[in-house]
Formats: sequence, C-alpha cells, structure tokens
Amino acid sequence: MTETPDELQRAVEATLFAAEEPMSAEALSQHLQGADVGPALSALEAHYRQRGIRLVERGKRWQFQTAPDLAHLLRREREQVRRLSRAATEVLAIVAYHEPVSRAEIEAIRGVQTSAGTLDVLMEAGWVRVAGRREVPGRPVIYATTPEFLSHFGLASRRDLPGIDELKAAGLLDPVDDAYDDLVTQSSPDAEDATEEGDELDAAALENPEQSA
Amino acid sequence: MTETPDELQRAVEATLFAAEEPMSAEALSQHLQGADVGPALSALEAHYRQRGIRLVERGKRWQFQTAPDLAHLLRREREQVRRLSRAATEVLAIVAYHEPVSRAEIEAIRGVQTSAGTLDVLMEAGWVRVAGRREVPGRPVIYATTPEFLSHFGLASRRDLPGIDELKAAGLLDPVDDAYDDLVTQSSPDAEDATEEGDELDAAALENPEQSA
Amino acid sequence: MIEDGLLFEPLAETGEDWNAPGTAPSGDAALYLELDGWEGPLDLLLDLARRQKVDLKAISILALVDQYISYIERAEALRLEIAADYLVMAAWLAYLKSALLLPKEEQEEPGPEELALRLQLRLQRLGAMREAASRLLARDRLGRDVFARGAPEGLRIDRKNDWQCDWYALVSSYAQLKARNEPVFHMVRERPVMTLDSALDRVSAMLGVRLDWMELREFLPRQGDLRLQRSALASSFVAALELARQGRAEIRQEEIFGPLHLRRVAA
Repeated sequence: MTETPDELQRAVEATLFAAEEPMSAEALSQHLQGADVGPALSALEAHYRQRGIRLVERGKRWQFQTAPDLAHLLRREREQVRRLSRAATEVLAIVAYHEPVSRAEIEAIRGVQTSAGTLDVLMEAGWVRVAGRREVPGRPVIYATTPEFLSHFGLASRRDLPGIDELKAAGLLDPVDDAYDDLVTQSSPDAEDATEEGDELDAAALENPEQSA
Repeated sequence: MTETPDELQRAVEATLFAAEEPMSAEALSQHLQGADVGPALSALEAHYRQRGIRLVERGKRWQFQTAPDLAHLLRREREQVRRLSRAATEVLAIVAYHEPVSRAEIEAIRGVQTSAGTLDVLMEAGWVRVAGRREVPGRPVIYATTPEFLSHFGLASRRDLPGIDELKAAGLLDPVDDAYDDLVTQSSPDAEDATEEGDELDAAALENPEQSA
Repeated sequence: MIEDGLLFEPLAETGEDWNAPGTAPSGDAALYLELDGWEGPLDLLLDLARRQKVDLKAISILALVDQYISYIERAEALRLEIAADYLVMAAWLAYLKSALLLPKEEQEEPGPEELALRLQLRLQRLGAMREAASRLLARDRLGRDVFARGAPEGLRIDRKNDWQCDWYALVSSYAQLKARNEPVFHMVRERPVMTLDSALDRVSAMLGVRLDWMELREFLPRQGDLRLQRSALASSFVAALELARQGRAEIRQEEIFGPLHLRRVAA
C-alpha cells in the first residue's frame, strides 16, 4: 500500500482525529468547505485497515477506533503482590479452623470487630467463599474455605491443619510473652475443656486431630 | 512510502492513540510487556510525518496530534487556550529560559514585583511547577517548567525554546552582574567571542543554569 | 561595546515618536491610563528605548532619560499608588543624567557610566525575554493550532492483587489468636508456707525457753525449702511484732537493717 495522502485526505484525517464525536460525511464536508470527502474517506479507511487503528463507519458516522484485535491493550491488568494483613490472616485462620462460620462468630473468636473489607480481601484472594446462611434468627451468611485455599497452602484437606496441641508442641504458642504463656500453658487443659464443649463436632475434632484420626 | 506495520508498531500506535495523556517510552514499554518500543516509535514517527496527524515527542513523552499546517481547519469556535496576561507571558518566558529560577530572580529581570497570582495562574495551567528550594540564605522556592509546558508549546525539549542558543551565546540569560563583570574584565571585542566559543558547553550548562551562573 | 552602547548625544528625531503603547496621542488625559498598561518603569523604559529604533546595544541613555522624564511629567493625572515606582525611576534617571554630564573626575563610585551600562544590560535582558515570550506564544500551540485526539478511548489499568500468605503465617496466627483468647485462670501454686499462727506458737514457745536476747533468725527452721525459710522469716517477724504488742516480748535493733533481737518480757 503506497500512498502519500493528498491534502483532502490529510484534512479529513485530522478533523476526524480531533473530533469529539463521530462525524457524518455531510458534517465533514461542511467542515471542509463543501469538499467531496467520499473518496478521501475510502482511501483513509483502506490505509488504516492494516494498522493499529481503524477508520470505521458506524451508523453513517465516521470515527477512528482501536483495531479490534488490539482491544485488549486498552485494558490491562496489573498484578500486584500484596501480603495479607495480620487481621486478614487471623480471619482466614478462623474460617479454616471453624468453618462454616459467620462474621459474628469470627468476631467472637477474635474479640474485635472485623471489617467487611477483610472478608472481601479473602474472597478476592479466592480463599474464602460464602457457604450459605445459618438457619438461626437473622440468617447470617456463613463462610468457608475454597479448594484454592487448600492448594495454596499445600493441604490435602482441612484435617491437615495442625491441632492446637501440635501448635503448642511446635512452640507456636510461646513467643508472645513468656510469663503470660506460662500461665496459659498451665491452665490450658482446663481451658480447652471449657471452650470446646459447645463447639461443633467438626471444630472439636480439628483441635485434636490425632484423636479423631 | 510503503509499509505494513509490524505487530509492535500496531500496538504502540493503538496505545498512543487511545491514551488520554502523552506517554513516555518507558510507560509504553511497561504497558506492552516490556517491549523495546524505540524502533516502533521511530517508524511511526516517520510514517505519520506526511499525514494529517503527527506523532511527536514532547519532553520525552509521545503523543499524536494534528499537523500544524491544518490549524486553520481545526480552530474551534470556542477558544480552548487560556489567554495569558502580558505579565504572565513574560514570567513564563523567564521561567522557561532561566529555569530553575526564584521569584526574586524573575523580579530582578522584570524590574517589578510579581504578584503571587501570576505564578499561580501558570501553575494552575500546569506549565510551571515548584522545583524545590535554592540552597542559599532564605532558601527561596525555585520554579521550573513542566512536560505539559513543552507539550503545549510544541517543544521536544527546552533546547527547542526559540532562540535559546543565541540568547545563551549573547550572555542574555546571565544576570546583569555577571554580564557587567564580563564586560569590564575583558576587553569588549573579545567578550563577545568568549561567550560564543562553546555552544555545546552552553547547551550543557542549560540543564543546570545555576551552575553556570 | 561600552563606547558603542552609550551614545551621549541625544538623537534629535526621537523626541516625539514615543507615545504610549499602541495608542495615538490623544491628550494628556490618556497618559494616566497608559501607565496602567506598563509592567513597571523598566517596561516603560524598554518601550521608549525600542522607539529609538536602534539595537539596544546602541541605545542613547541620555535621550532615553529625557524621554522618560518628559513622559512622566506629562502624565499629570498620575495615580500615586501606581506612579510611585515610576517617580523613583524618574528621580534616579535625573541623577544619572546629571552625573553623566558632570566632569569625570568629580564622580563617585559606582560611576555613572557603570550605572548606565547596567541599566542598558537590564533593558537588554528584559527585551530578550519579551521577545522570547512573543516567539513562544506564536508557536503551534496544543489546543489552538494543533489538537490532541478529541475522544481518546483511554487506557485502563485494572489492578489485581495477588495476595500472599503462607502456611506458617496462617497457622501461627491461629495459635496466637488461641493464646490471646484463652480464658485466663489465676492459680496460686501450693507453696510451703509457715502460717502466722504457727509462727506465733513457735516464737512464743522458743521465747519461753530462753531469757536473754535472741536474734530473729535463730527462731527459723534451718532446713527445708528456701521458699519455706523465707515464709518463716516473714511470719516470725510479724509474730514478733504481735508478741511485742501484747507486751510479751521486747524487740531491739542496733542499726538500720541490722539484725533484729528479741527477748521475753519477764512477767
């Protein structure tokens, strides 16, 4: 395709480029002192057919637009690696250990209010899903983990999550405050009985996976 | 001019066409998965040189715009360009040719106080920005031009400022004190030669006028 | 250049050719309005200089001074707040002119030639910037002469977050949560103690055996748990105080923190 555009083609090209709305051939012609813009439009349409932009006619009005095969360039996704916040990690852990669980239950376990955004983040990450509603007054939404959660954390099933005794054995309960932990450690046998009795069977089993296994 | 654009050229063309702001080569490259966009930009720039639209570089940023010789066809009824007062125009020129420059230095050249509004107008237009402070007593704020300034006035870089080389060579961008000292210490015919001897030197010094001052 | 720059001969034909910017002479009433149009005295001077129709390097400073002063004198309706700067310049120029006309040997530093040259340099610089400004404004300007695309589609970048969390963070977070929320039981360990009652019995029994002063420590058990010994010390001390209060014993201490002695009060 060899061409040096003539002056009318250049004028049409510039006018359509700068126009804020698509223009009909009549409007173009009027803008360009009544010139016959038909041939120029055809020549330009042909010229741009191979390029990254096209000259297209839509409902008798002409406009430039991105070539259809390049439309994806207009919308780019940029992935941003972000670490889960401590609050979100806690909520994820609670969902994982206690699922299905409502937001009120999560808050009861954490002892602090949990912003809706925290659960949104976990759902955006694809690790937590809405698992229905609990059939109690208010019918609260309940949350559970997803298969992506298991694969991300390399777990075959939720039963692979370490129980609280194993966490203790691994020293994971220690680092906070030695004096405080001393007390907790001494009182924990009783404490566990007290907190677990009302839990769902599932959660109780998780606390002591070796017993259920 | 025969050419079928390659895929990268098409992508660069489509991206710059769709962009709402001029884009640097780096931003383009980032948008196009790190492609080396330099050759594509050169090819496109050459392709569009004859056409009704141009691909131009303004302050390291690339943009499409209509060809200047078609201005008469495109002027709109409503003036899109802000009308500058004479004071604002002079201050803009002083900032552009002397940047970075403090308000006191602007006033020394103009011989009058510059109202705060004048610089505000130029900053609001997006043509002038605060470029830090000069490390002298009082640490005055210094001003410089922006990429939008270059874009608006069709300058590839500050070296394109009309007549800047001649002004520099004639010492007309140096403060009066320096110019006077030059005149007094050197015999006058030599003085002119001396200032003209190194155009490249002067151009380099333009980047940091305070060093040359 | 210095000699070229200062033509001390007033140019005859420049006298009447320098009215206000772009206005025909329309009487003195117009002049005060015209002062508003100048960007200060230097601007007015530059305009007057331009009207000499010579290169600024070859300007006649004396002619310029005359023109300026004459201009200011004719502007009768000067508004003072605008005119102050212009009047100061007029006074300075009048001084410059007289200095330039004086014999050289009577002049102070800086000499009038220097002042005149500096003024000329300033005018050149302002002139250069005025010229540059008009050339800048005459360029093909975006939005006036050249145009960006009227309706760009725009590039949208959707940010997607790739959330990171590892097994350890998950599990340790749960552990900490558990640790934090365990109900706290305050348990006092069973410890070997000597109660006050038994200390009272013990001390009064031993006082009954001995008549002279005894150190408190002699009342304490010699063996056993260190914690029991400490408890015994505390209890025995309180027991001694109690016996003294009851009038059954006396307490003596030679110095602060010294050993504590006690003995039975003979009834």
